[in-house]
Amino acid sequence: MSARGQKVQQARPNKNQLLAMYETMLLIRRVEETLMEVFSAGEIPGFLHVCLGQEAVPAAVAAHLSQDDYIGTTHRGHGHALAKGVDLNLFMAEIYGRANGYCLGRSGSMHLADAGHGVLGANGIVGGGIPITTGAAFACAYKHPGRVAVCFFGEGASSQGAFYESLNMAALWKLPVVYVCENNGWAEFTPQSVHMTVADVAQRARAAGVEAEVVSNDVLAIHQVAGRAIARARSGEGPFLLEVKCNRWHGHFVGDAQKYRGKEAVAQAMSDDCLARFEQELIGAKVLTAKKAKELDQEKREAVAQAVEFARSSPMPQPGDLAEGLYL
Amino acid sequence: MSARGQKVQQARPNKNQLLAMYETMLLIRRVEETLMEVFSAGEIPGFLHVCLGQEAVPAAVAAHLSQDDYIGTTHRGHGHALAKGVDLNLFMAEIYGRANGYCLGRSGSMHLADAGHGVLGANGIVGGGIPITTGAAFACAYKHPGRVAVCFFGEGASSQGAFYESLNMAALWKLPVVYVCENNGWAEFTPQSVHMTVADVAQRARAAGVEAEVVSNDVLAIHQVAGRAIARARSGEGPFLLEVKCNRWHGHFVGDAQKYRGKEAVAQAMSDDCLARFEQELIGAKVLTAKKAKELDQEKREAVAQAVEFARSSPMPQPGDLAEGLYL
Amino acid sequence: MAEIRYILAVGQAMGEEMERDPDVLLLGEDVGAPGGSFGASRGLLERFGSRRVVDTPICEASFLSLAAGAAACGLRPIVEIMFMDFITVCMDGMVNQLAKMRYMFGNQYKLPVVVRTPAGGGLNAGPQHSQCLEAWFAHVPGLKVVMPATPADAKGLLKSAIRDDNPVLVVEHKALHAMKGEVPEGEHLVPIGEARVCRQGGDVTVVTAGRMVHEALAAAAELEAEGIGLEVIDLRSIQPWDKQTVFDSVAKTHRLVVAHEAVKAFGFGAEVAAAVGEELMDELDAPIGRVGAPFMPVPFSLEQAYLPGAVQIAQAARQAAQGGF
Amino acid sequence: MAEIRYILAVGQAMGEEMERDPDVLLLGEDVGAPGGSFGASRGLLERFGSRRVVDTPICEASFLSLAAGAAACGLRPIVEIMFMDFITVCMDGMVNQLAKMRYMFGNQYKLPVVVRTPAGGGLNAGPQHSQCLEAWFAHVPGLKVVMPATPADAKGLLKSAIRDDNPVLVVEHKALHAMKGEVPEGEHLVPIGEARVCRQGGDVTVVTAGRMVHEALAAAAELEAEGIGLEVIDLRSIQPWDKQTVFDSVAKTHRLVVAHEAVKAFGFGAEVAAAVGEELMDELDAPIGRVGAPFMPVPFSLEQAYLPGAVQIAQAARQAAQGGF
Ligand SMILES: Cc1ncc(C[n+]2csc(CCOP(=O)(O)OP(=O)(O)O)c2C)c(N)n1
Ligand SMILES: Cc1ncc(C[n+]2csc(CCOP(=O)(O)OP(=O)(O)O)c2C)c(N)n1
Ligand SMILES: [Mg+2]
Ligand SMILES: [Mg+2]
Repeated sequence: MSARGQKVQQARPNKNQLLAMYETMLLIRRVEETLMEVFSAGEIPGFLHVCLGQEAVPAAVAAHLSQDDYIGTTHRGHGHALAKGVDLNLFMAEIYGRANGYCLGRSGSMHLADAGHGVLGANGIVGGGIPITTGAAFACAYKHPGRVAVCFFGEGASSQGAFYESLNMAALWKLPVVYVCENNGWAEFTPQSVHMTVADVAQRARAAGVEAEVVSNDVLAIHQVAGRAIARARSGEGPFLLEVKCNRWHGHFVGDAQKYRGKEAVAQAMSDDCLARFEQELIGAKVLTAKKAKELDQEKREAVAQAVEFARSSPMPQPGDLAEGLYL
Repeated sequence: MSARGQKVQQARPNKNQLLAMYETMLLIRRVEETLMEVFSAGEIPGFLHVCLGQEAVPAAVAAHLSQDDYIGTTHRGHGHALAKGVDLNLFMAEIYGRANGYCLGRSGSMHLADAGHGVLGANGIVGGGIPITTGAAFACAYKHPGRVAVCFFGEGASSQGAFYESLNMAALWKLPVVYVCENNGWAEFTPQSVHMTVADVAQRARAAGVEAEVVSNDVLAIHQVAGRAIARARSGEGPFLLEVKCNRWHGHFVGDAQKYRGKEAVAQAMSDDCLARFEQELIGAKVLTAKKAKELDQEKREAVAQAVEFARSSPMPQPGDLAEGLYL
Repeated sequence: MAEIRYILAVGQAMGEEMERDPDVLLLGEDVGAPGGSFGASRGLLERFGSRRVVDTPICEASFLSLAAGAAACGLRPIVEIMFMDFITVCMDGMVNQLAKMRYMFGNQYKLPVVVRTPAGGGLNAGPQHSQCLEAWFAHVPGLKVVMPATPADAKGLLKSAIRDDNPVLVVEHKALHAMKGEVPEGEHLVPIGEARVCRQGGDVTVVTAGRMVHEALAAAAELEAEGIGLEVIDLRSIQPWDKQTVFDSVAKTHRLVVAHEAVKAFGFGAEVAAAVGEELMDELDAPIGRVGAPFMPVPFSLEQAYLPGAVQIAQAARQAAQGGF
Repeated sequence: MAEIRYILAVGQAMGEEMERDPDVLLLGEDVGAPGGSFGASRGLLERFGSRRVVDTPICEASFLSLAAGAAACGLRPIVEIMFMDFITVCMDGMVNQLAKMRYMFGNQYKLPVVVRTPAGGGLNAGPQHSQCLEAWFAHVPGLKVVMPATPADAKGLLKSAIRDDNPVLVVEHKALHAMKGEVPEGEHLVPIGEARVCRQGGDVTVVTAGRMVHEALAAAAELEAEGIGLEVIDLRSIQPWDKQTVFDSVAKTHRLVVAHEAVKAFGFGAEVAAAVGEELMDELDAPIGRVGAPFMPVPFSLEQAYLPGAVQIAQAARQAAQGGF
């Protein structure tokens, strides 16, 4: 993490920063894989949306954020929360609906929030988080100068009026917000072509007067543009939209058999592996060795296994606790 | 009015067509002046929004429409309804809230509708009419090929998400709808600069994948672009947005003293007189004589006076009629 | 009669009505090739094509109002709102446009729009995917609101709704989607506004709708052993609701419990209880019991502890049976 | 004590609270230089500048949710929704976000947002500018709902709302804006959730709120001549509502009428009547009367014939006074 206001974010990441991003991606990968497993095994009720294949975005963007910056995210929000630094055990306990989870087990995966790390919440309403996160940026401009808000969402959400309305206000008031659209080509079971006429969400942003840029699912490319966008926002130059063209590896939610999507298309999607690519790059650049990668992987696997154990052995909320805290 | 599907609309209007537009503008002018008067005198309750200074748009656009095309309009919708050919007496009776008004006196000025002329209604909700009119275009494409829907609204409304969402669907499904934005620079008491970052609503449209063009408050210019847009729509080429930069001569509603707007700015606005300009042009082109203009004016004044008399002498609804027709 | 699932009955109703009337069409997110999030429209795209089974972008506010406009111009759209919670996004269309267009325009337009939406808990889907908001719509003149509790009603009420020239909100219950039941073949229409006495009983009337009908029946079975006879009324329609059937039953049992899954406070049970209290109080031998969810959002965890059901209904009915003045 | 208009009392409350706490700010359409559509914020822009008196674009859905996000991050926004009818546009923000964020996030965030909105008829503004929709919000756990009936309460309730760490919907009534009344100077707070007995009487309790309080008082004056004593209770808050005060009064008068301007069916009166019927039925000597608007949109013409008022309250109270079992 970098000092505020300075434009260091635009510099190429140093070795430690590269490794930190790699570790974040690795952690997200392992968490999501594990969640798929335990969810499929029936350990977790409700809906679960994983971001496998899309790990580069949270890692690269959050690399520019401090603990007290804000993020708002969506139903597919595990990666963003993890990258922002939430405690893995409390995160897992919440997804398991336990009393000691971040939200006392009331939110589960779909509404997970952590005030301590500025995670304003996943949101079950598509587009619902965009104006809320824009409001966080409003508060930054008003009360917490130097802080920024980052708003994650999908290309499907960009058809909601809330997207357009929020960008207009952000542009109008030069709010310190960076919109990050993970364009994975699918909204539930429907491909982008069915619900958008323009190819890029970036084009939609420009219409609202917000500068925008499109990058591929490459962690360093994302890191670079995000750095510039966040630095701009911190220094009061207003909002920016970063669109990342990526792929959703799996179904919309865990359990979605994807009958609407050909096997080949899925294989094609899964060939876009931002983590494997980054690993090769780091090894090639001698920032990482295969051995170190293995060690790190082992470390993450253990941390995730431990968090699952923590969640499993955590208490369920008590019916008597349900009413607590509706009003202050 | 022109035959469907043929591209005659793009031709320059002939003498009769020019005169018809002139008469429409004149009628709207006289109706609105009279309504201001009788409203100020307390004859009509509620809110009344007049379109003085903006008469060119309805006249020029409706010149390309048949009776069974659809229009949707706003709180400032008298001109559009009149240009579409509603009966002046029934129109006036509705504004007076009489039992024989188009809507049995239930809608007044702000929700006036006339199914017989495809007037889908003024709308009290800013932006509310945009998706509804887009739905009319959907019905045209589905069931009434060759018909189009024209959607009138202001630049203020273009900040509502409904605007953006509707344009996206219209572009996606190539609906036969022409969006006509009367950009009069004001939304109630607030100028455009306070709520929009982009200068043109047209830019917003392009972002949604809808072609757009900006013209000045000149009836022939509007007529030309509208003709092209409507012909395109009729032939299945999809939606278009036409933005007209015009001026609101008076307050937001009748009775608004416009303290927020300098006297000079008002004088400046009122110097943009699309009707007077058109009259001079027609006289210059020998399509009209000053004498004929006077006669027409007299004719319109009489028609309006008669309509007011008709409305005044029409019966109020009876309390017993109130419940009629909530459900079929 | 065939035994079919509730969700299939919904699909049959849509398919039959689309077959019958080319103006009927379906709009919603993922309703096309995927057949809808819950599978209601499975097969319809293949049968009717993409002009009539229309996948929308994610913009409930506008595609709902678009349907209103299309209806005014001669179509009969069915709109699927994937979860009832998302209807918050299109309340202007529901309330200021769809509900009012017919009346405020002096009967010039018909508004044959059906809005189908799955409500309620049971999937542990949390606070933004589990709400029962029907009471809002019952408070809005111009809308009709039905809540089918069985596959037969899911089909029969939906078909009636599609043929109605007024906007009708059809509130399905997610927890009933997989339920099987007998559904009459062929022309099966259930009139809107007629309740169904689904169990006769002499001691306490239980008025309810949707999923809670089954909970009431379970409570009735339980109380039978205790010698308390419940008369269970499935309202089917919340707006308009069948006062006569309710009043007739209360005139017989003199005791009433009203039950729904929605939050108890300000729910539709309040209206039923208030109407009985206003017009039929002298028939009552005990206070009117009300059952509904506690006053809080639907939590992700402990959903089952949160949701009202047979236990609460039985308790309220027991109290009504014993209570008196 | 000064006599000031209701709308000025609203402005005073905002001005004083903005003075007291720099985190309080105002967002809405035309709230800046024009001072708001009804003049509530007149002078505030001059005093507090455009960072704190923020003119928004016309996009209720998003500026309301923006306020929710800003509140979670430490601000205390007041949001003006110009007419209550327009709140339909921002129901997702109201219901799925603002109301639930505190609870569903396990108390991690405070949500001190005040939503001020003028409701009701009286201006002949027609079906889309005259609605009373408070019952919807009272049905949503997480929101508080107040309806000030006097200038003093307009100020005192709004000040309490601004200091509340929960979202509060303040429903002003357009027809009261010009009303004058005594307003205590200085620190004047009216607690949320406490009703006011605004007239004592022994025969019939009338429970109401907002504009209808004045109609109830007019009815009371009229019935006094007939020898019927009305006890008029101004609920002030609809959610939470002051059961104790209502129950105490009913225990005294044994007769109850509930009155509001909103459509009668499924209005807040249903909840009050149902609660009394449920918990206090043995105290009642007559059926509970309910007064509300008829089941139709508010028409442009004949608004006065449509709106319920003193006549209907007097009639219901007379009936309650005479009625029995
Ligand atoms: C208002 C609303 N409408 C619909 C849904 C159902 N839904 C959940 S996720 C989703 C698709 C979102 O697509 P996108 O924004 O691209 O995000 P992704 O799932 O690809 O990450 C939809 C339609 C919802 N949750 N909220
Ligand atoms: C949803 C909604 N928000 C706010 C209003 C109040 N309002 C009525 S007209 C208006 C301004 C509209 O401006 P514009 O669209 O430019 O139309 P114009 O009045 O200039 O013709 C506003 C804010 C409304 N009627 N509906
Ligand atoms: Mg996507
Ligand atoms: Mg304007």
